[in-house]
Amino acid sequence: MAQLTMAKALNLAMREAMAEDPTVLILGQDVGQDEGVFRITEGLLKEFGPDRVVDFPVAESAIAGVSVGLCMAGFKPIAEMQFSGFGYHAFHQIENHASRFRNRTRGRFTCPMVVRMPYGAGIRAIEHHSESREAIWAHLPGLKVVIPSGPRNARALLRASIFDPDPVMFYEPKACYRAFKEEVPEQPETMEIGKAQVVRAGSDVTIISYGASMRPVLEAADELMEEYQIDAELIDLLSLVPLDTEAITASVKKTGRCVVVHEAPRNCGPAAEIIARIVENALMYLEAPVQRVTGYDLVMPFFNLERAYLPDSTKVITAVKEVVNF
Amino acid sequence: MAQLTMAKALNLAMREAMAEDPTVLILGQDVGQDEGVFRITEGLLKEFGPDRVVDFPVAESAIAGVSVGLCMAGFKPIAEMQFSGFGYHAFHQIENHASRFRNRTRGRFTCPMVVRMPYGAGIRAIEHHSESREAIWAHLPGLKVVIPSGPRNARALLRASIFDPDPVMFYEPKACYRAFKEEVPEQPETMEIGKAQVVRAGSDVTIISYGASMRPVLEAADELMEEYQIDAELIDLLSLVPLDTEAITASVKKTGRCVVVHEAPRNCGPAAEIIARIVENALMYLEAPVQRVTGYDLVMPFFNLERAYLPDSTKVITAVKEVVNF
Amino acid sequence: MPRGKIELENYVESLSILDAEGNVDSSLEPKLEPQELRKILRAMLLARRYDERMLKLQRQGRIGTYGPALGQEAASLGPAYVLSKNDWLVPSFREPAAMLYRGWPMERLILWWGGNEIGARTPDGVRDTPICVPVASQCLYGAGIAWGCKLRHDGTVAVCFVGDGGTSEGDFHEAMNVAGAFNLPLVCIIQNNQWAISLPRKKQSAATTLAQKAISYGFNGMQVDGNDILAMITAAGEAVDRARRGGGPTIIEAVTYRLGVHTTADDPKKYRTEEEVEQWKCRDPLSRFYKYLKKRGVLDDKARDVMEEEIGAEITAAVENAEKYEPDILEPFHHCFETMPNYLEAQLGEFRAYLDAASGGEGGASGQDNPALYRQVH
Amino acid sequence: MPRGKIELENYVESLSILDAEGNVDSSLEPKLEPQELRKILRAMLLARRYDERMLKLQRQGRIGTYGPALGQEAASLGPAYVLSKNDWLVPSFREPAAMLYRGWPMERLILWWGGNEIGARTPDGVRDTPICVPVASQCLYGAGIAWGCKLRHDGTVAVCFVGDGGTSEGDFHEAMNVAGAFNLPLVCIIQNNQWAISLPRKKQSAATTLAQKAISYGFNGMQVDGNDILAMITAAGEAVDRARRGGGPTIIEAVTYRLGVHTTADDPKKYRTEEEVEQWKCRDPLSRFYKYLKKRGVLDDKARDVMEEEIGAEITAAVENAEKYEPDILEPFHHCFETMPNYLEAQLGEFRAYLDAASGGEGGASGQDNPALYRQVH
Ligand SMILES: Cc1ncc(C[n+]2csc(CCOP(=O)(O)OP(=O)(O)O)c2C)c(N)n1
Ligand SMILES: Cc1ncc(C[n+]2csc(CCOP(=O)(O)OP(=O)(O)O)c2C)c(N)n1
Ligand SMILES: [Mg+2]
Ligand SMILES: [Mg+2]
Repeated sequence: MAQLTMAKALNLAMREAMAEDPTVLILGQDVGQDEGVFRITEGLLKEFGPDRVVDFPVAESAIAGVSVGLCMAGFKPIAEMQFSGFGYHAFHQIENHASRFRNRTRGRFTCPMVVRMPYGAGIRAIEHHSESREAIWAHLPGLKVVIPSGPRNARALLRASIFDPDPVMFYEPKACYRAFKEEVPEQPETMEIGKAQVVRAGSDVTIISYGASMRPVLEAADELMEEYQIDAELIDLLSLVPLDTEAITASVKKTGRCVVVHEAPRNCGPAAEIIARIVENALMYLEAPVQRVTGYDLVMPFFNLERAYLPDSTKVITAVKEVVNF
Repeated sequence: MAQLTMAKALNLAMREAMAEDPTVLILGQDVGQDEGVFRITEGLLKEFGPDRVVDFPVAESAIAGVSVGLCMAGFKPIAEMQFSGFGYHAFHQIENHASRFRNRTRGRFTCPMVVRMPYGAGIRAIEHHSESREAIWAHLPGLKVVIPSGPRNARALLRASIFDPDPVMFYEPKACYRAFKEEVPEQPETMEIGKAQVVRAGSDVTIISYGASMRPVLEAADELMEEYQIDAELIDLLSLVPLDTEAITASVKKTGRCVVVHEAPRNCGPAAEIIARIVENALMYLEAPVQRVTGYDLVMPFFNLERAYLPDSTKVITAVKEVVNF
Repeated sequence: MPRGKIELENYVESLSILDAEGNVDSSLEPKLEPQELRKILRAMLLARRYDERMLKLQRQGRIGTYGPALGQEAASLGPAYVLSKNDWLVPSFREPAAMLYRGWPMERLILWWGGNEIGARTPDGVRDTPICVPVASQCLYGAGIAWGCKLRHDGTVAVCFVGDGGTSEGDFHEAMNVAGAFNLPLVCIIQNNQWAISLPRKKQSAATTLAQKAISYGFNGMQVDGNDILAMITAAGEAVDRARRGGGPTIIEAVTYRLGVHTTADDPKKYRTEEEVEQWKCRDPLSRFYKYLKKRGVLDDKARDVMEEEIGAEITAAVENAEKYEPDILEPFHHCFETMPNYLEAQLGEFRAYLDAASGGEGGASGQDNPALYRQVH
Repeated sequence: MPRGKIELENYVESLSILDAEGNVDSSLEPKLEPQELRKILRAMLLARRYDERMLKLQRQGRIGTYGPALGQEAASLGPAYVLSKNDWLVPSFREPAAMLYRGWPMERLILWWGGNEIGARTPDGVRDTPICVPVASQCLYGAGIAWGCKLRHDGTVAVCFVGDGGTSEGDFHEAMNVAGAFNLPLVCIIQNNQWAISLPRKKQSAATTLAQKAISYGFNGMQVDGNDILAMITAAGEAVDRARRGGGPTIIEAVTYRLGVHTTADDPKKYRTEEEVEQWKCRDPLSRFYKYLKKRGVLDDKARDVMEEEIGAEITAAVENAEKYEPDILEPFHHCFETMPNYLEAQLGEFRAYLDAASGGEGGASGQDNPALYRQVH
């Protein structure tokens, strides 16, 4: 067991996968010599050489499209978009091809690729480096969308994604890269994609979140218990597609109350889908409207005004109190 | 008054706007000499000349990005994407620039542009020509998303969009281009963007839809009344951003039951947002779970298997009966 | 040198071997055995007749919108002809000649245009990607495949096709630049058929040739008479050989002409003259090659008639086979992911219930098990 | 000609006027009055000192990540110098020299890097677009602006900047191709500073020069010593004049060097050698130009010291001004759309309540009215 940051844990997952499977490759800007702008690919060029860790020109559509072609040629590419805000350049390649090749060719060609992208706010970065747009991928059939929240699940989920036979959009909460460490087992570990985790059982209200927002949620839960004796159950989704409807439903049936938290804007965001699933599966258990604590539907502010626009524990607590006192 | 198809009505709206305002331009593939692959720009090149109706090279990111620049230079471009399935190529230009310039420059530069795109199924077209992905735009702050359902509202909404001071994604249900005619007034008519229409009042259930799906919904409503004496209220949203929460809420408070219908896939689709708004504003009025009749979360099938995958009146009726008999 | 022209390392060549009368520049004439020449003619003729039949089927409503490749048979076949089985061919949508030659059963292509995914399922043993609709997007997976070839060090290469219009897309650029930067074994054939729907070639780009775009990427280009099968075979052969030997990519601009409509939804009278079309008809790749074969004594009219008859029968059989195909209405649920996730299971349940209701609520049978139901839902 | 090289209509020129010792090729020397030469030096010096100060501010945590343009002052200033007020300048993110020269108050730029939108608000009367982050995306709105210039027939032009890395993006290609096809009055300056973060120029593209990319679009390119302000002024001046007269676009590759870090988040030791940096330091655009001015007797060390002092004071004042700025925390709600829609009004209500709660539930005051609260929320 070792205490690792999420950055190191992701690095470990790639190192393990590449050592086991010679068809696993990494492509992206500055992933080789520079070891990634966040150092997530540290040491991998040295260990696996330039055929397998490829410093790519500044062309995101190409990173995605070339990865699709590499899949057809029998490889399992891990494509890195330097920031999720530049993944949009590859939207058409991913919609038109990565998500469709299996269906289009009735299984003859498939796209077992991962697109890794750091997302979210919290590092005082310049424009386009801080927004959360995972919902645009979650809406596209044929893609899975995975978002870890801590070192251990990051490593296990990245492993699962690399070996998943279908394309996975892997959103990495960059604010968590080095924010804390966790025990990570010696042996490669994997997790089933599509299973949420109840990270804390509770009886009064369900708080659902994922990725970077799990941290304010955990803080809020502590304070809710200490200050208000509100016992919150916390669900970490870990993947938006597939979304673990069973876990959501079971919890909401138990608590009757729910708050959903994410950094992404509200309109047509992940929380809307979660609420729709609750309505479909547990409406009659709901004792109060589900509250959304999300980014506002605003153009993501430059960093100086960023913090107040994000979910924080205060906002979560306010929403929970409203839901509980409804 | 004249009886026009939606194709002619859209054409009329552009002709009127161009005649009134010399800064209105059209850019797109085959919009000039060929008059548009759906003939929506018929006669406009002849009337306004090649400076104002521009046949563009095959480059969608350029159509969007050049339009952003034209806005800064004082023009009001109407950009046509030949099919919404090729609008993805422009996703980054629209997210990075069209949606952000006003905020970024605190109002110094704005993007009063319209991006017109035919969307949806029903014309037996080849791959990439039939899917519905309006939700990806609806999720982006800074954009409006407008979707007409008939000739008259198409003309009024396109006019409103052209003169709107902010960027509008204008999704045209191509299956409706020539499906039916409607009386359209002589004089230019406009509609406020963001207002839904109750196209039929009813008391038993609210059916919410927009665009091409309004037609099966109308059929279903007739049959529901005739066969089952279920009196459905129908809401045509006309715009997804802004979404008319008031109209939705008022209707659901009255009927207590709701079905949402669209061609787009379900996961993180527009129906999810509508359900979330209902939960936020009228939860305690809901007497049954809201049902979604939508495209399945599948890669859009090639046209031979397309019809069964789309909402039709049978599916709407089934859902309404379930909601009413809950 | 403070000011002066820079001598470029890369260049563009032109190539044409066979003229419109079937006369050949014998210094450039490729050495091809008579049976090879007949095979080539047959492949071009097959593609031509297939196109003609497809246009008819479309008019009869038996397939959907169709995009013919009339007049582009040489440009598309030449590169396919020089590839070996283990090489990859990455078509756009005007390469039936290449695809049929590479081993696609014709019914698959018919089924593609009839709106069936099975038409995009590359036959086992064939290394082609299916028809690609988003213009130029295929260049990128073409580059990815070429990358795979390079990594495997097995001497295989990839050929990708794109239209003149496609060269304006960002994806074309990114693919070519990456191919150059990584010295990939990729040959890109630009089928310059003079039109991108209604936009003429000269409005697509101010570049005098499209071949010169190669210079931008640090490799060489060739502008070839795309209606001259001998030139296409020669040019593609050289480029493929070079790529195979690690010499990197090439752009070949095949100068050809779209003799027909863009697709059956298109009316070219709106934007081009009959005269222009007539002029290009005189440079038809098929009749030109046939004249050459006759002059060389490789084939006479009678042999050609026999060939035509065989081809006609082959096409008829393919149409019949295609029309026997009944798609499985449940199949899309099974091919979204390798393993169907829960939520799709649930949606499949919904869909089955819908099909059952449509079949009169008798339950059980659905979709392909019940063609009558299938048609009813349709 | 059945086979042969094609003579290209477009070409690439090279230009360099001033050498590293400040010696000039007098046949190419532009005629500039002493006060103009001093103005140019001052503008370059200002940009250099601004960059240095920004690096300090970043280390002190007074701004966010910073991307300096050290060494690129000539490449960025030259094109700005030849523009008139009504022309448009479309920067990427390494053009502080150009932007300051065009009339951006320095505090705006400081505020931009401090994470404030006001830093992206082009001052009234200035026709520049703000700093652009997504690499090469600015080329497209640059082309759109140039289109607007053309439509207005007022002889205005647009200059856009992009990096060597940016030339690999699809947007660069689409912009240049459109500029060529529509003969737009657009001059594109490629600031080839040899690196795209850690990727060296030669791995970015196999093309020997980036200027030759112009050939792909049917116009001419020029590779210019980008550390030579006289060459940059001459090349940009010619290109701008040509564009103004309807002669269409030009690509100018300014060969320069990123003397500093990519951004303050970057560690160049990971990927490049000190020797390389040292070599380029000998070709510093500023010292070279200063040597020239001294030789011409336009400026002596003393005058330069005075200039340095003035500049130092100017920068200090700008930093002070910038640090006085208090952003209005509610502003994002007001600039999403011209008119705030209902749903944003509702979210603004939510946000106000949150701010009120954060200020101890006293209600009323929020955001900018209450800097203490503002800091608390922050
Ligand atoms: C990305 C994209 N944009 C637009 C279209 C619509 N479209 C289909 S074919 C075509 C013209 C393509 O011209 P060219 O590349 O010359 O190929 P050709 O049709 O002449 O074979 C267009 C614009 C498309 N299929 N894909
Ligand atoms: C579309 C996009 N992709 C990636 C990035 C991240 N990024 C910022 S600068 C840069 C390198 C750009 O290199 P170049 O164009 O040469 O400009 P330079 O930094 O050298 O001035 C990259 C990859 C970005 N900003 N935008
Ligand atoms: Mg063409
Ligand atoms: Mg650079």
